[in-house]
Amino acid sequence: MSTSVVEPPTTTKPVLSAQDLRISTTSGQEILHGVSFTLQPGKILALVGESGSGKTTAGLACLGHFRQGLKHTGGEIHLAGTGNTGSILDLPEQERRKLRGGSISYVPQDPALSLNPAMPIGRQIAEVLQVQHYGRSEEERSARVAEVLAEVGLNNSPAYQRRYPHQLSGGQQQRVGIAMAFACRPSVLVLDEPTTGLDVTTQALVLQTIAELTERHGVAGLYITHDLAVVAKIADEVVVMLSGEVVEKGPAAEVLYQPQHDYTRKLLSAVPDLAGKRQVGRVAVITGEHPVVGRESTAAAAARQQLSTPPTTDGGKLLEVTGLKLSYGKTQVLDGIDFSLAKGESMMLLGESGSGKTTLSRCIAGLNDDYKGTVRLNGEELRPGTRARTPEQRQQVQYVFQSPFSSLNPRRTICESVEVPLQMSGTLNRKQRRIRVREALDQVRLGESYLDRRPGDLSGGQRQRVAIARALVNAPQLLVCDEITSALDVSVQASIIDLLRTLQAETGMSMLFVTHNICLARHISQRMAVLQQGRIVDLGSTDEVLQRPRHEYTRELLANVPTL
Amino acid sequence: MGLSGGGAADSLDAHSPVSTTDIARVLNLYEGLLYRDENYKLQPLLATRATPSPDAKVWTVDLRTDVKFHDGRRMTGRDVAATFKRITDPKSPKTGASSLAILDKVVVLDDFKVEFRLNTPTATFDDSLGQYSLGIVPEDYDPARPIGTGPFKYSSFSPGRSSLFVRNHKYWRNNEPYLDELEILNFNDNDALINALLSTQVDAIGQIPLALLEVIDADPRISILNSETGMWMPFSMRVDRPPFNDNRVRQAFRLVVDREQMIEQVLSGNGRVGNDLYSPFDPGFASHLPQRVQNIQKAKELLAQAGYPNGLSVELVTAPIQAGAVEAAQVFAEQAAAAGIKVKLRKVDTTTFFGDGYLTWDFAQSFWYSRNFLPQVNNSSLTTSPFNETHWNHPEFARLVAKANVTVDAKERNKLISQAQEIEYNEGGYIIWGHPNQADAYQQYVAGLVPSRTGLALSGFEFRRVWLGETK
Amino acid sequence: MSVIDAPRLVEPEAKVRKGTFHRFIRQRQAKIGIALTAAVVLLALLGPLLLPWATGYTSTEFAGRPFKPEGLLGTDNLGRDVLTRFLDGGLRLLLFAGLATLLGMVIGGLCGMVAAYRGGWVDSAIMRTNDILLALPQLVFALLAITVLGPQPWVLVAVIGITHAPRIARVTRAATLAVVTEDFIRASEMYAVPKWKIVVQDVLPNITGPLMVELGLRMTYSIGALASLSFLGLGMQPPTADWGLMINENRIALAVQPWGVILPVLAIAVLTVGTNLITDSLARASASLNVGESK
Amino acid sequence: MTQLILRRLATSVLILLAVSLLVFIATLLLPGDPAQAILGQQATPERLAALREQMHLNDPVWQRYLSWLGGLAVGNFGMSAASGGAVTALLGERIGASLVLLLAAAVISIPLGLLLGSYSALRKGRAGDHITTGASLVLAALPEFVIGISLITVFSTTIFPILPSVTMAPPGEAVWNYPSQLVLPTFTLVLMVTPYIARMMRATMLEVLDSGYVEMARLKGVPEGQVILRHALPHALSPVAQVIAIQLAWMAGGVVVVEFLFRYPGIGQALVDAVANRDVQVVQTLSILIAAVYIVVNLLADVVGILTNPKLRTGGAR
Repeated sequence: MSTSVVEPPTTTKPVLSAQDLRISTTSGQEILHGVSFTLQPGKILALVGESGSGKTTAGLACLGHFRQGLKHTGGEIHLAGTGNTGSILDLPEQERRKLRGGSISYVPQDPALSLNPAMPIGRQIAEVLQVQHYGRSEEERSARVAEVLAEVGLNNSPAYQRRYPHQLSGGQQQRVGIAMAFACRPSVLVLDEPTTGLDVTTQALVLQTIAELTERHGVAGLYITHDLAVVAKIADEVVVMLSGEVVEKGPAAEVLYQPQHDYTRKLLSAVPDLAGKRQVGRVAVITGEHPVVGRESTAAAAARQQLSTPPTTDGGKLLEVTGLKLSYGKTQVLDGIDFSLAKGESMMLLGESGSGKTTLSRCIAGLNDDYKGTVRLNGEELRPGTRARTPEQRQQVQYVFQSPFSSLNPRRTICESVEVPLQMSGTLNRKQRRIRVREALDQVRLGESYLDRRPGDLSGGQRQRVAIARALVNAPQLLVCDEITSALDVSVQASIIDLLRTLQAETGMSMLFVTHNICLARHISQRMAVLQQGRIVDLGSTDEVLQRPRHEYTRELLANVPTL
Repeated sequence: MGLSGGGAADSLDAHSPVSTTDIARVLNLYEGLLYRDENYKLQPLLATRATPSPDAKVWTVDLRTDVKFHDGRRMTGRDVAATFKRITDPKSPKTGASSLAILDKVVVLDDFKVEFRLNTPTATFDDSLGQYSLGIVPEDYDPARPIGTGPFKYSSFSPGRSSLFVRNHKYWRNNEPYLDELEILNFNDNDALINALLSTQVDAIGQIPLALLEVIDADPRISILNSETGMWMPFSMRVDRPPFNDNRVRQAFRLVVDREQMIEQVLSGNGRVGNDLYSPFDPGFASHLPQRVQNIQKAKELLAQAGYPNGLSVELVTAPIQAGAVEAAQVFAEQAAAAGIKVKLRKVDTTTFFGDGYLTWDFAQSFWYSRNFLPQVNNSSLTTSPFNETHWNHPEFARLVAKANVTVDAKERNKLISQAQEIEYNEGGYIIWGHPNQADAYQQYVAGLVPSRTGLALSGFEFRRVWLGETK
Repeated sequence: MSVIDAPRLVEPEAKVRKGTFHRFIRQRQAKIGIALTAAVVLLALLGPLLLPWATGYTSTEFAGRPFKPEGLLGTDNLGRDVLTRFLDGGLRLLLFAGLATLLGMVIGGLCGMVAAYRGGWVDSAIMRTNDILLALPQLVFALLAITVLGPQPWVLVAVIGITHAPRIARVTRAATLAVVTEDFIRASEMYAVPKWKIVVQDVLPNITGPLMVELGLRMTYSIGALASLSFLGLGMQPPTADWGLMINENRIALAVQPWGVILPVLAIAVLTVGTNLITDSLARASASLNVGESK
Repeated sequence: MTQLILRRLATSVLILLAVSLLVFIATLLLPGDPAQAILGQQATPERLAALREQMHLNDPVWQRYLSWLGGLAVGNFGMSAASGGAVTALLGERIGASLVLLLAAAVISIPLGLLLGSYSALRKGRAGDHITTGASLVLAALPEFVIGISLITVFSTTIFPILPSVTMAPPGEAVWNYPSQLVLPTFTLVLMVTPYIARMMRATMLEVLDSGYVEMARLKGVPEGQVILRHALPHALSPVAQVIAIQLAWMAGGVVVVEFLFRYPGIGQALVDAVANRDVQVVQTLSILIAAVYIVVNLLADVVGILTNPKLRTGGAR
């Protein structure tokens, strides 16, 4: 599907242009099917796509680098201002190496992996200057190191330069990565998902730094990401990729707000929306493989009905957590948690990494047995640890793990995995269990054909559905979902959210939805709790918290969330 | 000189040689009063002659007058007396003490004449004096300063590895020794031993595996010393324990052995067939007895008569006590199978073999160097013997031996010996299938080595006669 | 084009999963390894059956003077036919090596899995014991055990198996640790599945890759160790026909009658090289087999 | 960091103690008693009793253990039952000889292994890699005596009779005064050990070369040589150090076959000898020494690990 996109007329000469770039694996499978784009000085082009779309491969190709197992099969990349008129991909490796770090530089996705853990950060930055023969003397170079560190907003004292990467936080590490990329004043900067894994506040800071620096120095930026909200915030132009092909390109405003291509539209409609402008329940499921959830199932409608009326707290209390504390050694992970959850209610537990949200949800599910304080279900105190709880209690509280790639035993069939809870409650025979598993799979919109397949044959979204089916198979009263969409692409996330909401409506169970993504709030929960450093700092109905945040932290979060 | 055997327990003590290397060292540092030459003839060494009294209770020994110790002192009768006192010290008896139980005391008559007074008349006491473990040492002997009268002087020693001796310039034999230096090396592995010779790292090696004899001989640089000996490597059956307390069983076991094949297989043909008798070089050897040969039929009959019509199963304790021992056990097991005897081999290490269990094994092996009949009997075939492996207790045999012991007349004595041997031939507990040859190898340029019947390697370790020819 | 969830990312992975065995067998070195090992194993298995009509001797029979070129490949140190002894000598080596490896795998595998899965003081206790056993010189252990108990087959098997165990335990523990952090273990815990069942259902199937590699490696070592012990005279005892023992017995005649040494040396070398090639191929094939494939 | 190393040290001492106890118990189980073993055929009840008394064999077991342990602490390893001399005197030279052999083998095989491994990793998939990997795969599989016998056959007895196949030195003279005799035993050990180091080096090097920071270094435009020396190599060292430690420890305990084969006067031979002679003191001393070598080299490998890992070196303080 070669889309002949008309190049928009440009006022300035492009710094970098990729034309009909084709890359395939050494075994001959083509990964990029002719990708073209151009970069303008001082502007940022966002390369958008979900996992497997080939965006990182395209980004690295701009530096003339191909990962092991990949080879360049066609197309050209021209880099202005280097004295080379031809494609840089035709240059010998040695010449290409000279461009890297100097004319064109790279900011990696995960700074924790990409910084040499055994080298002080100052020396790592200085190394680029050295190999590019930047400046005339050692002094000049060390002055530049200090300068660039200041530019990215880091301490530039010699003591700080002597630190090792592990002594920095994730945000600081990423800024070191950016400093390294800017050190030689390149004309092109390739940024590969530089903010993935950072919390929203840090993300906002890093994005701001990038935007400032590219503009100030007239650097052309290629920003690779899957996050459309970030794109809206930073990009001037957007290129949307799907399976190695460009499906749409144009100015950011056009692509994001007047998408032409189906895929772009689907992608956009799957983006959760903090403001709640888009109606809950209208998330289109764009996986064509399994049956689409009814747009407005009657049950879902009923659920929304329920949502509009605040649940009564009296008598309907399903879960009650009081004075929950937990510490690992000296670190206090949970510092006195109190909250309750009504029957049929859905609550979001929001927190950034390290806030203790996963620990809290595991305490409730009985996966953590060394906490202090009480967890009550229907007024009955639950003992710590699932093995200490009664079979009924185990059945009533179910937990879905974050990663669908880890929560299913790859060596067992779907049926074997899903029937475990039934097996343990021990009332059904093999045949009955299989029937019950099939029903559960039906509930999560997976057909009978999945029964005897193994997780390896399934996609991430399908696996997460299986994991949910396992939780549902025993008809629980409370479903604890721990970041269950964070490992999934945005479109899959949308379908899972949709599924959960439908299920909740169908079964009337309560749900505790643990996440770091505040944007999901209005899509999933009636109430929300904000967790910071082991304490609940904000608690109330979703509207209340989003519109009238009581705590500074919540306010900061809301301010930094990128929105479309 | 490379020799196999020995270990960290090696010593230089003149009177406690244990391993082959010990013996080689002792024989070159020290000398006894008499010795056995290469033909197994008793010859005077430091003595000029030894004469018994008519009742064989007192032996007078005349000493050489020209013998000096390594430190230059003259050897006298007092040294001889001190030496024997040391050996028979009841608190710490040495190796030779067992055959000197008959010795009451040594009286010094003058500087060069001593008298051995015995408590029991012994017509062959001179034979006892010929043992290698009776080297004469000075009165103030200390094994840490090993001084003797031998052809070589001590220079350095490291147990289990090697020892270095130098020429004794004051040696009493003219011109001897010819070598300036003698180094004795321990090898614990035949392979390394032969490799050392082939790669000319050593000049001569003692005790090569008989199987390799022809091969090594084929090497033009190497000569072989193949000596007939009176050594024997018997199987020992305890005559006081079932099933061997039945003489028919013992006879049957002796009959199942194909001795020729045993020699072929174990010794590669380098040995003489044995007739269940030891001391083949004894003048009184019972050579008139018919050679016993394999007779499976007869053996089966005997076993049936003894109550084992369907054969029997025995355990044979074996250990690498001597080259060929374990091999002999294997061949025996194979041969015995033909007569319905199932032999289960139990291989133990040498220390275990000679440990607590030694002398208690029902069916085991042993090894003895060449000895004449009476000393051998004293060691192994009387109730009073220290190493009565077969628990042999035969009154008539004992009577004949006792009589021979006091019979000074050689002819008469030999007759008695022959009679005693006949008893052992008919009823004894040893299966003596053969007498292995002693094979040594040396570089062509080494001269002076002659075959020796003593069973000791390399001309009975008489390195004083060795010289080196042209080295290429 | 409309499908983006179920995409290419997962598909090739699924193929890899099915093809672990194929990936193993496709390697040329795996084929060579299997061929070499199979050749020696077949020889060892069929050897005893071939004896009567191939050579006409039993393995203890006198066939001529020692170290003579009589018969097809000459005679050994006791004048027995070398070819006969050779044909008869492999089975025990293989059998005992296999048993020793199995013993080590069972003890080490169990300890490793229990240590990693139970964690806490059980882990510490097992691993510290492991450290001690590892520090105890292997040879001293073998020497002492064989001197105390005698060189019987079961002692050899036990000694080699036990010396393998701590090493296997380490590997198993590491592999198990990677698995027990996986959420599906926690899921089973959550449903209160009995611990032994978790080990059998969830842990064991997911560490077969490293275990297979370890099995191959230990088999190679077992063969070498058994042969070495026999070579030192501490292993198989005469008159057993055994390759290691043959080398010990016939080594002195290496220059004149090399077959008695070369045949068993070759067989052992081919066998260990074969098993090592297989192991290495297995390791390569299962490198991506580990659980916890992240996105 | 110091604390971390001290803790490792303490653990090591504890392990050594446990090993000493095990060794002591094991030697108690040896059949026949040392006194009997020493006297052999000359044993008389009186002499046995006297010797037993002299060797403290009649003391309670725990007392013997403690006094032995006390002796170890001050470097007194007791008296050899077989030779009657101090164990230290008996073994001193042999330990030296074994150390020379080990050091020679280590000095050759460690750099060789590292070089071959790195070479192989950098040439991955090419002929050089295939040859190195194949050769190391084959060599790693072969038992040591197979290699030793092959070397002797080739270089000493049959094809090129150029090197001595056995070691011998006059008493009092050190083995290293005859370097030609060291060649074959050392070479055998080198052939045994190098493949493991090379294979491990190749594997870790490949892993490191595949890492994010090496890719980043390349994307920074750092020349390939510098990428390998400054970014890849330091990270490959720690795991390889572990393998080297294991190999060194193996050499210390497992040279017996090599020493046996070449009649090398080292501890391996002494050990076999001592067990045969029931020379309990020597067995105990050697076991402890070998265990100590094992523990020390492992400790060193851990220290290398700590030093090359800034996280551990700086105490992980953020």
